[in-house]
Amino acid sequence: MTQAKPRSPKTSRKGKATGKSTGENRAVGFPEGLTEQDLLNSYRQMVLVRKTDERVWMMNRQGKVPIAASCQGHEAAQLGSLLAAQQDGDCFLFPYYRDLAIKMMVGLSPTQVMLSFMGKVGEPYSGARQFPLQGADLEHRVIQISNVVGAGLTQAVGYALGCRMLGDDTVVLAYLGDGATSQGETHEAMNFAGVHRLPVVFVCENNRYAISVPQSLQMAITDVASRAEGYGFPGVVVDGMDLVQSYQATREGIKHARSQGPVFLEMKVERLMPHTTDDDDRRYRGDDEVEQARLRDPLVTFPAYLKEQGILTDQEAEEINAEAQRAVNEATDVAEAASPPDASDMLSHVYAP
Amino acid sequence: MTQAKPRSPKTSRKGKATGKSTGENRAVGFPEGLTEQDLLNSYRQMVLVRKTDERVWMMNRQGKVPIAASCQGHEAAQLGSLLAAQQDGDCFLFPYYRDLAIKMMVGLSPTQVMLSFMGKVGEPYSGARQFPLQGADLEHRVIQISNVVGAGLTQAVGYALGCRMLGDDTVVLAYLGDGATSQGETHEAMNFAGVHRLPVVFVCENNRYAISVPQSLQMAITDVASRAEGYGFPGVVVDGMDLVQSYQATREGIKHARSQGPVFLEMKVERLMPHTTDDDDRRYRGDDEVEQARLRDPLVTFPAYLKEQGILTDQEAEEINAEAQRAVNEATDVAEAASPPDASDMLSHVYAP
Amino acid sequence: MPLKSVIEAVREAMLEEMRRDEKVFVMGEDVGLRGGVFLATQGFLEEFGQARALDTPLAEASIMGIALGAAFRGLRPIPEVEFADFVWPSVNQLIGEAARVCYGTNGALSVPMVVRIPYGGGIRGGLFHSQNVEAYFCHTPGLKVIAPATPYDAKGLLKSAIRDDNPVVFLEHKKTYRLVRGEVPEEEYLLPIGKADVKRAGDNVTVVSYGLMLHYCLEAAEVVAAEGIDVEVVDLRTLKPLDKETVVESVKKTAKLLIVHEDNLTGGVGAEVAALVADEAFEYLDGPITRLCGPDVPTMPFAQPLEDAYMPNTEKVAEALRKLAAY
Amino acid sequence: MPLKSVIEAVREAMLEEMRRDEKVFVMGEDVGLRGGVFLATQGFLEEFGQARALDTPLAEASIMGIALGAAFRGLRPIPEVEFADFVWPSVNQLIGEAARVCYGTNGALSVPMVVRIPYGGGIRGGLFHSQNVEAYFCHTPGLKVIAPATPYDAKGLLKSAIRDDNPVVFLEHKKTYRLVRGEVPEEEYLLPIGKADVKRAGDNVTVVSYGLMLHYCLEAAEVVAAEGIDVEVVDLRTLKPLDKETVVESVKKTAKLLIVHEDNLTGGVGAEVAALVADEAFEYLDGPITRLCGPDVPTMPFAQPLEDAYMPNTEKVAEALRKLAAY
Ligand SMILES: Cc1ncc(C[n+]2csc(CCOP(=O)(O)OP(=O)(O)O)c2C)c(N)n1
Ligand SMILES: Cc1ncc(C[n+]2csc(CCOP(=O)(O)OP(=O)(O)O)c2C)c(N)n1
Ligand SMILES: [Mg+2]
Ligand SMILES: [Mg+2]
Repeated sequence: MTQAKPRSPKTSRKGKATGKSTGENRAVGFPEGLTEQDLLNSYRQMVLVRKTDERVWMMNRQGKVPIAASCQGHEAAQLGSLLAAQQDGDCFLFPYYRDLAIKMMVGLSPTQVMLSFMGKVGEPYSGARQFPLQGADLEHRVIQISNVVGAGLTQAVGYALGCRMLGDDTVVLAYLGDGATSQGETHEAMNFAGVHRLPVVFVCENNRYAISVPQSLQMAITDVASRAEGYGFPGVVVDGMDLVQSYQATREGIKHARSQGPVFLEMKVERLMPHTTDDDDRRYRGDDEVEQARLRDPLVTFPAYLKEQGILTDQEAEEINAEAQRAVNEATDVAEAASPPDASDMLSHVYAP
Repeated sequence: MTQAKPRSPKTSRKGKATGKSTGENRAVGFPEGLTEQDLLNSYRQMVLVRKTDERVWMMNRQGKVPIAASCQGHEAAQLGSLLAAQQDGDCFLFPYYRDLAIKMMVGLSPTQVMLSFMGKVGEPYSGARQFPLQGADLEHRVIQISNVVGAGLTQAVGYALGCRMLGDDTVVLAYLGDGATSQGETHEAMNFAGVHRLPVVFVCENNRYAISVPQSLQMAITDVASRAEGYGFPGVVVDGMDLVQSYQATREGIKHARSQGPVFLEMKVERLMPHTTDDDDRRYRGDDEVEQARLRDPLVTFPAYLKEQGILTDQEAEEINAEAQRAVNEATDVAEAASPPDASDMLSHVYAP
Repeated sequence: MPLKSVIEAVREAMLEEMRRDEKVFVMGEDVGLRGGVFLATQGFLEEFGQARALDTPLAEASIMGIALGAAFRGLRPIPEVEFADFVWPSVNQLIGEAARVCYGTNGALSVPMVVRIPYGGGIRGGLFHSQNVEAYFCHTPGLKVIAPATPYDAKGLLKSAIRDDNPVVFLEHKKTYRLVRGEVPEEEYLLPIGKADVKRAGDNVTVVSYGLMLHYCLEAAEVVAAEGIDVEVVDLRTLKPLDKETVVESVKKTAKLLIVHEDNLTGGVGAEVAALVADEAFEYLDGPITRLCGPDVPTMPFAQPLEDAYMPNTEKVAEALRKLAAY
Repeated sequence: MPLKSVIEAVREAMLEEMRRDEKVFVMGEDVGLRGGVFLATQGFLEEFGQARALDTPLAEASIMGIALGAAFRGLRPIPEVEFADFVWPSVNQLIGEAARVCYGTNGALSVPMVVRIPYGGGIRGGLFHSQNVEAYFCHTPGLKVIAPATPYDAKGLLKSAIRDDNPVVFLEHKKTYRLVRGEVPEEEYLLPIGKADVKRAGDNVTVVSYGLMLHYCLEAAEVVAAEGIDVEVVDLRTLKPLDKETVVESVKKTAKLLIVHEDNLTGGVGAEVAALVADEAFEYLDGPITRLCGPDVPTMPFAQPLEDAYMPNTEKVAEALRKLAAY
């Protein structure tokens, strides 16, 4: 792992935009530990997440969901890294607000997700006290206390420290955006992890925007992964639009973390939607930019790859779509019918007993 | 400047400790812009600073100075960089609490310094509201609002931004310790300076300790200068025990800062005294370590070099010493006789009018 | 006079001051290209350029520290904290440093800076997009704190804040941004920092409030007026320095005091108002000093019924007024 | 019973708890090799090893965030902030995050963490080594705040804090560390969080205080006792949650209340105490609620006369007691 050289991802910005995924970045043959079933399953997850994401956005427009941050364009990076974490079996996750795919696919049902976005009883992270899917889902080994950018990273590092003190074999995956790399706390988290060689994989989903602020105003470098060296551990650039590559890098990262200490993975991704349902990204980027990015949408390129590889047929793809649509419809109905929490809950749990 | 490769300083830890300075690291001939007079003057300053520093420490033991941080061992780095700044003529300084040599030699009299340590009327930085030499000495273009580690760095960067907005040609020198590099704010300051290519020279006086915490528990790397790359600008390792090298590196740094943006200079120095008058460093480091370090004391090696170069005679050295001693004695007497501020001052200047 | 919203008033105040004085500039996350997440700085980048509508990296400590440093050079920065909830990384610079600059340099330096902070709840912001943060800054000597309730006050006070040579925390209640509209003169005007405003005169009970809650208090005053209770509504407007005189004068007249704020009860601004009155108007008081405030839970939760349960509102204020009037 | 200093009591409390429960550990700047700048953790590295006496990098935000994360894993960290003045970089984790964990996870997670913070002035610490920070934390729901005045209270309360499942801010007044000595039992004991202590019973005036000032209040009570004024001295000990009952009971008896603290007057803990009493004991009051506190300047300055002018002391307290008694 330490010898892994940063690879510059081939993005459609740099290559010529043919409008057609050639799959040229993709692994040839099967990566370590991956079965056809895994890939198919990841595709199923990806479709379900996308349908959910789209539904949530729509419901926001209907006034039924106050706020949502879309993960569209980040799915391959998120699901690839999650697949690696799940195969490892002993990982703990500190995602951030854009990680719908991760939070959902650790084991939540579409209904739980919908309850969360609508702030209803059964909300799994905070009892609907917080923004959707924010708080803790301990059953699935996930913590995200807040959406304060960067605030989860020192906590993730502390969690890893605690695991070491108790002799656990856990590796912690800590997720952040490109904007989050500017926060002082991110620096402090990485520095501490480096000094104590803690088992942490930092996964940076670099979509080149922090709301409207482009990467060029966020940092003076191209690959933020290069900062890892300054903390005494390796940084790797990954094509986060590619699930297999994201999986592989994370799997190697987890191994490295457990044996030698932290790793920083920079997943180059695209944010296909505005920052959140509150945002209007036409104020700061051209339509063409997003159109270009859509050519690399994992929901387009991943099934194409699977079909090329003979893992997925058109008919299966249809079925997967239909199944996901049914699940999301059902979840929506259940959540709409569910009750909001009782006003009296407002006063409880300020303190632990 | 950009092509300047980090040089590993030859320290007595690494080389053999002969107890004799061979001057092998030193520049041969005269570095750009330096005259014999400059060097002699720097030596005169160095002696005066050392005598002041020693006196202040002694007065602390007598209960007359509540607190002091000694700059012993840092003089070459501080005076070398100051010399470069003064030759430039258009620099603004944000030193930190250990920078006695800088704060004094920008133009304060020994008496002003003594008044400051004793908290008397005439204290030049804060009217004796703050720790010695903390606040602002605007006449000499120096600001240090607090001794909160790292807190001055974003301010220094903001000052540089302000200068650019007003069209000044100013370069800002921002000083920090090795411990300060861990602070989130330091990261944020460097990142912003990098993004906007601001004219800032970061001068890190790395004495390998933050009070008792050794460098190995502070960072997982050897040369913290290497972090600069991650902010898009060069970092240089300098032997901060060598005044000429410190001068040269700073001079080049200032040029680079003005034309191309920030630079990070890591001055490797030795802290010859405990952290402050409140500290007892025998708790965390052996006597031999300090003894070894004393072999490289600039008050030993610099005059030896000057003598080797034929710039300084034994007799001149004697005179310089005697003159400094007189000045410090006189300053002490004046300061001891001076009045403390009037109690009624306590309520003024909470707000600007 | 034209009707304007609070956000329009805020934007206009900055626009006018930036045109008047080229040392004034805005900086913060998304203030440039996007014109601010609430569009407070819309069009600024186009008019003033990148240098004066500066999109910063996502790092609040540096936003504050860099503003401070620029102020040392003589500029008049207006750093924006995108939401009050994100002010914490910056308070080492704001509470720790900025507030002490003038005092700590014996008056040699001052900090002409206005920190704009959208704050407050009732907008389904949940625990991390709803916070009230005023009490922390009110406890910090060296800072001034302003929290207007109306477009008129917002504009006049923001302009004064920009011209003030001290660090001013300017709190804009997010829910008032578009909800509250009011008359704003075309011609230039300034309002004095440190002066409360009697928004409604009355004889029976004084209610002291600010920000969004001020409007609920005014509504409640009308409700109970119909029942024969004549309420005086004092809008603090400036929270630090507090306009003790106006509050004490009012209580001397009415003999009864209700304080209403959205922020948590314990240690809130209301505690200080109560303490002042319990000392300086003790002999005039004819009823317990009552506070109707946010409960001591960490900000209002996300789900609608929970948020509603947290927020003081017109009916709750009216009820408290009735109780106090009947004392 | 043996006489101990406050710092000895603090050290013993941690030592006993670390021996009792191996999930307890200390972390912070200089807590390991040096044993703490005040020697609160002297010998811990030798007894418990590096992992449980953890010297951290110089970065307070991470000290707090890492402690928080470790607490999520079930450990019971005691992070130390070297001086209160350096707490600001950490408050995003402490005020922003830690305080909201239990509420924001609907009770699923809690934070068994004690943040030790040496604070306070009178030691020639100047603007950046003297700060009082209690009011900020007292305004933060989800935190508990303790500020003992004596070795006995310090030990018993610190032990309780370590066993508490909530984030506790434990404030140790630096000037009391070696100055204040008192009896501390050999046998183990715990003191309840949230209970004030009547340190001196009296009938004429109630004085409420905590920390270093408590001692000046006790001295002043003796001074005025000789003049026939019988003072009841209430030591809050826990600042959050406030022991309202004890304070209100006392005021019901004496009818007069003086509050003394070193922290700045405006928005300090005294404001909340005054507000509580002005509401809940209004009918019993027979004099204005008076506060004798640090003036509203940014902490006590360095020079001796300036520091003295800032600090409340025995004589100032006695004078305020006389004035109130005569009312
Ligand atoms: C400390 C803090 N400051 C500001 C915000 C407001 N904000 C929310 S998301 C965001 C941009 C984050 O960008 P990035 O880290 O790149 O993640 P992305 O949203 O692009 O996935 C900002 C500024 C916040 N949540 N927290
Ligand atoms: C934010 C902050 N935390 C802690 C301290 C206490 N403190 C004062 S100096 C110091 C060590 C600084 O080390 P370094 O930056 O290496 O500078 P040096 O003293 O070695 O020159 C510490 C921890 C402080 N002043 N500020
Ligand atoms: Mg981004
Ligand atoms: Mg050091």
